[in-house]
Amino acid sequence: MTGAEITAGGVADWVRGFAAAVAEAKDELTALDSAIGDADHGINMHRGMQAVVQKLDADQPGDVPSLMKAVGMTLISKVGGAGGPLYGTLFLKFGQAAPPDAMTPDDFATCLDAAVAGVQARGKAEPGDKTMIDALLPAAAALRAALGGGSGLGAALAAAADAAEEGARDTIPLVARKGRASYLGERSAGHQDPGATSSALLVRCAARTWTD
Amino acid sequence: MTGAEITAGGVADWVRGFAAAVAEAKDELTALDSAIGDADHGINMHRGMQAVVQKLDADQPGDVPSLMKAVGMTLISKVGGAGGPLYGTLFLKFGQAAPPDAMTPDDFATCLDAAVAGVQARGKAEPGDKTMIDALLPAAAALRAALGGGSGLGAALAAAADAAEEGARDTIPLVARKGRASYLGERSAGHQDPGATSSALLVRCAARTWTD
Amino acid sequence: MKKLINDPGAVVDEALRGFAAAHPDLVRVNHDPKYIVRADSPVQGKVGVLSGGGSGHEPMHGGFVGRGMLDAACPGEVFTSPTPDQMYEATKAVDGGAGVLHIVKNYTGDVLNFEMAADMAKEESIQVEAVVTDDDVAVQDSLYTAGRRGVGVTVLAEKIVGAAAEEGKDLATCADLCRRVNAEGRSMGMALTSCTVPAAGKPTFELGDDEMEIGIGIHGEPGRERRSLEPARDIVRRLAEPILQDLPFASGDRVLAFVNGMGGTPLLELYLVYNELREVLAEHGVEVMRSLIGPYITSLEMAGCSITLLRMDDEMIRLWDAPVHTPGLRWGA
Amino acid sequence: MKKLINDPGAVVDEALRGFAAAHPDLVRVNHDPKYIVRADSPVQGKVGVLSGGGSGHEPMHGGFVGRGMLDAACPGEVFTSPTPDQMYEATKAVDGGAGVLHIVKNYTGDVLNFEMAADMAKEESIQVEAVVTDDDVAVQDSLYTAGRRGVGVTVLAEKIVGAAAEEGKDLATCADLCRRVNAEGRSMGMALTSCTVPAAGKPTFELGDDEMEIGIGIHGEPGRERRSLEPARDIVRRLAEPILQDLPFASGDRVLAFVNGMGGTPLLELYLVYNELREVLAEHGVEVMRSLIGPYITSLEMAGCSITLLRMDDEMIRLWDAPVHTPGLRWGA
Ligand SMILES: Nc1ncnc2c1ncn2[C@@H]1O[C@H](COP(=O)(O)OP(=O)(O)O)[C@@H](O)[C@H]1O
Ligand SMILES: Nc1ncnc2c1ncn2[C@@H]1O[C@H](COP(=O)(O)OP(=O)(O)O)[C@@H](O)[C@H]1O
Ligand SMILES: [Mg+2]
Ligand SMILES: [Mg+2]
Ligand SMILES: [Mg+2]
Ligand SMILES: [Mg+2]
Repeated sequence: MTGAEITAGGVADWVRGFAAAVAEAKDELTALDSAIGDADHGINMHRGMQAVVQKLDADQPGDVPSLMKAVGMTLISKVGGAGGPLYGTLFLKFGQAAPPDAMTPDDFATCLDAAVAGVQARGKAEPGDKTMIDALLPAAAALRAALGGGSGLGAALAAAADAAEEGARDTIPLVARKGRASYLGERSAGHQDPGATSSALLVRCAARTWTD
Repeated sequence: MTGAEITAGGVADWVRGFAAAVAEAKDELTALDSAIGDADHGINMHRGMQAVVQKLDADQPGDVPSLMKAVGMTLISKVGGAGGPLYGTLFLKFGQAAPPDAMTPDDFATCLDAAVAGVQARGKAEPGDKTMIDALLPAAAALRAALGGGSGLGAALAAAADAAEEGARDTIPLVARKGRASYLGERSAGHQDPGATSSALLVRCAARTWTD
Repeated sequence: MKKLINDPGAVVDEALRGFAAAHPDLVRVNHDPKYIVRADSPVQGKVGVLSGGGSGHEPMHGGFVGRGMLDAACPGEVFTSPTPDQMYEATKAVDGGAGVLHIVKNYTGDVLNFEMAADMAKEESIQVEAVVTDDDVAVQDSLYTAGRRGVGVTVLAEKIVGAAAEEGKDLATCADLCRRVNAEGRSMGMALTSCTVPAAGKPTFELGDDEMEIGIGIHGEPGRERRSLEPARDIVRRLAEPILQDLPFASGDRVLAFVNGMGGTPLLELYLVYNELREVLAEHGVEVMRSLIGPYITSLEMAGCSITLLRMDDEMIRLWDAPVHTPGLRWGA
Repeated sequence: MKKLINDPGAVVDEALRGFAAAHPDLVRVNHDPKYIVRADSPVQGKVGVLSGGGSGHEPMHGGFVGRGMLDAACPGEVFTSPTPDQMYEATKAVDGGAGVLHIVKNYTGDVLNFEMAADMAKEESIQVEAVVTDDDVAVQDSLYTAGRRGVGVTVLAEKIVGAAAEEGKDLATCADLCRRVNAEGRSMGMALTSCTVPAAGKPTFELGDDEMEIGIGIHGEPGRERRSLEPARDIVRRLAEPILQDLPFASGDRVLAFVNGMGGTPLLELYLVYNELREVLAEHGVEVMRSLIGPYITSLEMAGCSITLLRMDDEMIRLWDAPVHTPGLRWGA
C-alpha cells in the first residue's frame, strides 16, 4: 500500500506483521533476556502477540482507536512481566491519540510520540537506562525529522526503524538502571537489551507495512 | 618372615597390609560399586580399615583371638552397610577359631574356613550369588588343597589368592541374587562384584605377608 | 531439558490442577484468570492478604494460601509476573470488606502489573494497599535504578502479616507491619547451577564445574559475580557478612534465621549451611530466636541457597509463632 | 562435584549439628555414636519407634523424630546403613519399658546391622521387634534374592505406627500394624539425573540428556531399565501401572497417594505428576483419601520422583490424621 492514507486495515497489518516478526525472533529475544534478565522476553512477547492475532481474527475493530485498545488490553492481560504493561501501554496510548478515521503520516507521528510518552510514564525510564525507551525515543524523533524534511511515510518510517535499531545496538555498552538487568550492575554492560530489540522490531515492521 | 609359625604379629601385619591395599584400591572398589551398587564399598572399607589401624596403633593385642576380635568389632562399629557386618563377622570368626598362641598353617586354614562359614551364616549367600562368598570359598578350598598337597604356607596362600581372584573375576557374568546388586536383576551381569574383589584382595595380602 | 512435564506451555496450568486436587480443604483455584484463594474466602471483616508473582518459586506463593497466611496468590507464567486481571479478580474474591493488602516483590514487572490491578480494584471502591518487598542486599540500591529485589523476606512477611490479619488487625496496621518486616530483613543468595525455564528449554546461564554465582535472584538470573567454588563455610560468610553489615545487625539483636534452598539443593546441605551460619551469627553476638530451613522460595531446580535474617521484636515473634495452616507452612493447626 | 559442603567426610556430622541447633525443642542429638531422639525421650510406658538408614534421604529419618512419629533415628554415612552400636544405644535411650520397634528398610546392610543391634539390646533384656519394609515393585522378588527394597512406604509406616505408639498401643500391636502398612503399600521410582555421593565425588551413574532410569531405589543405584525421556503423563503410567497391578489395587479401594521428590525435582513438577496420577487412579476407580506431595524420602540431589500407593482402612486414616510434630512432618500440633 502507499503511505498517504493510514487506514485501520494498514495498522492491523502492522500489528500482525509484528506478531509474525516476534514469532521469528522469539528465541533471539529470549537469548538476549537470558544474558541480562530471566530468559522470557521472547516467550512473553510471542504469547502476547499470538493472543492479539487470535483476538483480531475473531473480530477486528474497524477504527484505529478501538483496534489499538484491543491490542493493548490483550497484551496487558496475556503477557505479564515488565513487557506486558509496557507494550500494552504503548498500544493503548497510540490508539488514544489516533483519530477515529484514516490518519495522515503526521497523525502517525503524534500517536507514536504519545505511545512512547506512555511507556515512559509507566516505567519511569530515562534514555540510557538500557530499556525499550532507547529504541523508541530515537525512532519517534527520526520519524518527525524525516516527515518534516519532506520524506514520504515509507521513507520516514524506514529512517525511524534505522534509528530504533541503532538505538537498540547502542544499549550494548550501557549499564542497566531499570528492569531486571539493573540487578546485574556492571555485568549488564556488553549485552543488547531485549526490550529495545523488540521495540526496534516493532518500528521496522511499520516501515515494512507502509512503503512509498 | 617364613611360613612355619604364624604369630599374632604376623597376623597384625596381614591386617595392616590389607588396610594399605584397601586405601590403594578404594576408588576402584567404589567404582565397581557404582556400577551395580551404591558407590560406597571402597569408601566404607577404607573408613573401617583406617579405624582398625588406629585401634592397633593405640594398643595391639598380643594374641590372635583378641587381635581379630578387636579388628572385627572395629569394622562392625565403623563401616556400616553390608560390608561392615560381613567383614566384621569374618574377622571375629577367624579369631574365635584361632589358638591363643602361635598357629600352624593348618590352624590358619581352619580359621579361614570358620571365617567364611561365619560370613555365609550372616549373609545367607550361596556360591554364585555374586558376593564375597564367590571369592572366599574358592580361596579356602585352594588353601586346604595346597597345604594337603604339601606346599608351604606361602605357596598355599598364593594359590588361595589366585583362586580368590579368579572367583572374583568369575562374578562378572553372574546375575546377583544377594545384596544391592540383586535389585538390578539382569543388569547386574557384566560387572565384577566389589565385595568379591575386596575379599580377593584380603587373601592376596595374606599371601604377601607369609612367603616361603 | 529434563523435567517431569508434558507441554512446556502447560506446566503452570497442569501443576495448578494437581495443587487444587491435593488441597481442596485449604484452597480454591480459579483457572481463568489464574488465582488461588483460601477455601473459606472471603473472610468477612478480615483484611485480605494477597501476593503473587511468576511461577517456579514453589511453594511460594500458592503454597502459602491458607489460614494465618495468604488469602490469595496469583501465579504468573514461569518467572513472569502475573497480569493485572489476575490480581484484580483475586482481590475481589478475597475482599471481606476490610480491604486487601498486596505484598509485591520488587521487580518492574510485578510492580507494574500490581499497580494496574490496584487501580482497577480501586475503581470498584475496594480498599487496596500495596507493600513492596526489596530485601536483596546483592543489588546495589540507588534512586535511579529499579532498586533491590524482593526475595526471602517476602515469605516471612506473608507469614507474619497473615497472622496479624487473622487477628483482625486493620489494613493500615497490616501494611505498616509488612513495611516494618521488610525494613528489618535482609537476604542474599548464591547458585551452584543454573535452571531451565520450561518454555526456553535450556539453562538460563552456563556455569563451569568449579564455578558458582554469588548474589543471584530467584529467576535464574546470573548474580553479581562469578567465583570459583568454595567450602560451605566460606560461602556462608560471603552471604552473611553483607547481610549483617547492611541493616546493620548489631550484637544483641534477636533474629529469625532463614536458610532457603533454591530448589535443587538437598536438605542435608541446607542444615550444614545453617550450622555454618550459626557460627557466624554467634561471632557477631546475634541471637537466633527462630529458624526456618528448607526450600520455600525457589528458582525451579537451581542448586544453591539464600540466607535471610530478620530482626524480630516481640510482636513479630508472637505473630511468627501464631497458627498457620497452608500446604507449604503449617503449625499450631 | 558441586555441593554446599566443607569436608566430604564430615557432611553427615556437620549437617547433624545444624539439625540439632535448628530443632532443640523437638530433638536431642547424640554424636558418638550418632543418633537422634525425641527431646522428651524415653517416654515412660510408650513403645519406642526407631528407624535409621544411610544419610542422604532427608528429611527421612531424622526429620521424622518427634511426637506422633519416631522416637529415634540412626543416620549412617551417606547411603550406608548405620552401625549396630548406633541402633543399640538409641534403643536403650528411647526404651520406656514397653519395648522398641525397629522399622528397617530392606537392604542387606540395614537388615544385618539392625539384627546385630537387636541381639545386643535383647541381651540387656530390652524387648525389640523389627519390621522390614519392602514395597518397591521395581524389584523382582524371589525366595533366593535379597528381596524388594524398602522405599516410600517406610515414611507412611513411621507416621501411622508412630501415631499408634503415641496412643499407647503395645509393641506387638505396633509391629502388626507396621507389617500391615507395609503389606498394603507399593512404590516405584524413576530418575532424570544421577546423584553424587560426597565421598565418591562423581555421579553414581551417567545419564544422557534424553535418558531416564525407571525403577530406581533411593541410593543413586541405576534402575531396572534405561529409557528415552517421555512426557510426565507416560512416566506416571510407567510407575503407577506396575504398582496398581502388584498389590493389586482394585476399583473402590481407598488409598493414600504419595508423590515423592527425589531431591532435585521442584514442587511444581511434583504437583504436575500428581495431576497425572489422579487421572490414572480415577480410570482404575481407586479413590484418593489422602495425599502427600513433596521430597520426603530423597536420594541427595537426584532429579526424579517416586509414587507410593497405600491402601488405607479406617484405622490407618485415623492414625494418619493424628497429630504429628516433627521437623519434617507436622500437623495438628
Ligand atoms: N522501567 C522500564 N521502562 C521501560 N522498559 C523497561 C523497564 N523495565 C524493563 N523494561 C524493558 O523490559 C524488558 C524485559 O521484558 P520482559 O523480559 O518481558 O519482562 P521481565 O523483565 O519482567 O521478565 C527489558 O529488556 C527492558 O527493555
Ligand atoms: N548377603 C550377602 N552375603 C555376602 N556378601 C554380601 C551380601 N550382600 C552383599 N554382600 C557383599 O557386600 C558388597 C557390598 O558392600 P557395601 O557396598 O560395603 O555395602 P552396601 O551394599 O550396603 O553399600 C557386595 O559387593 C557383596 O559382595
Ligand atoms: Mg524477562
Ligand atoms: Mg555399596
Ligand atoms: Mg520475567
Ligand atoms: Mg551402602
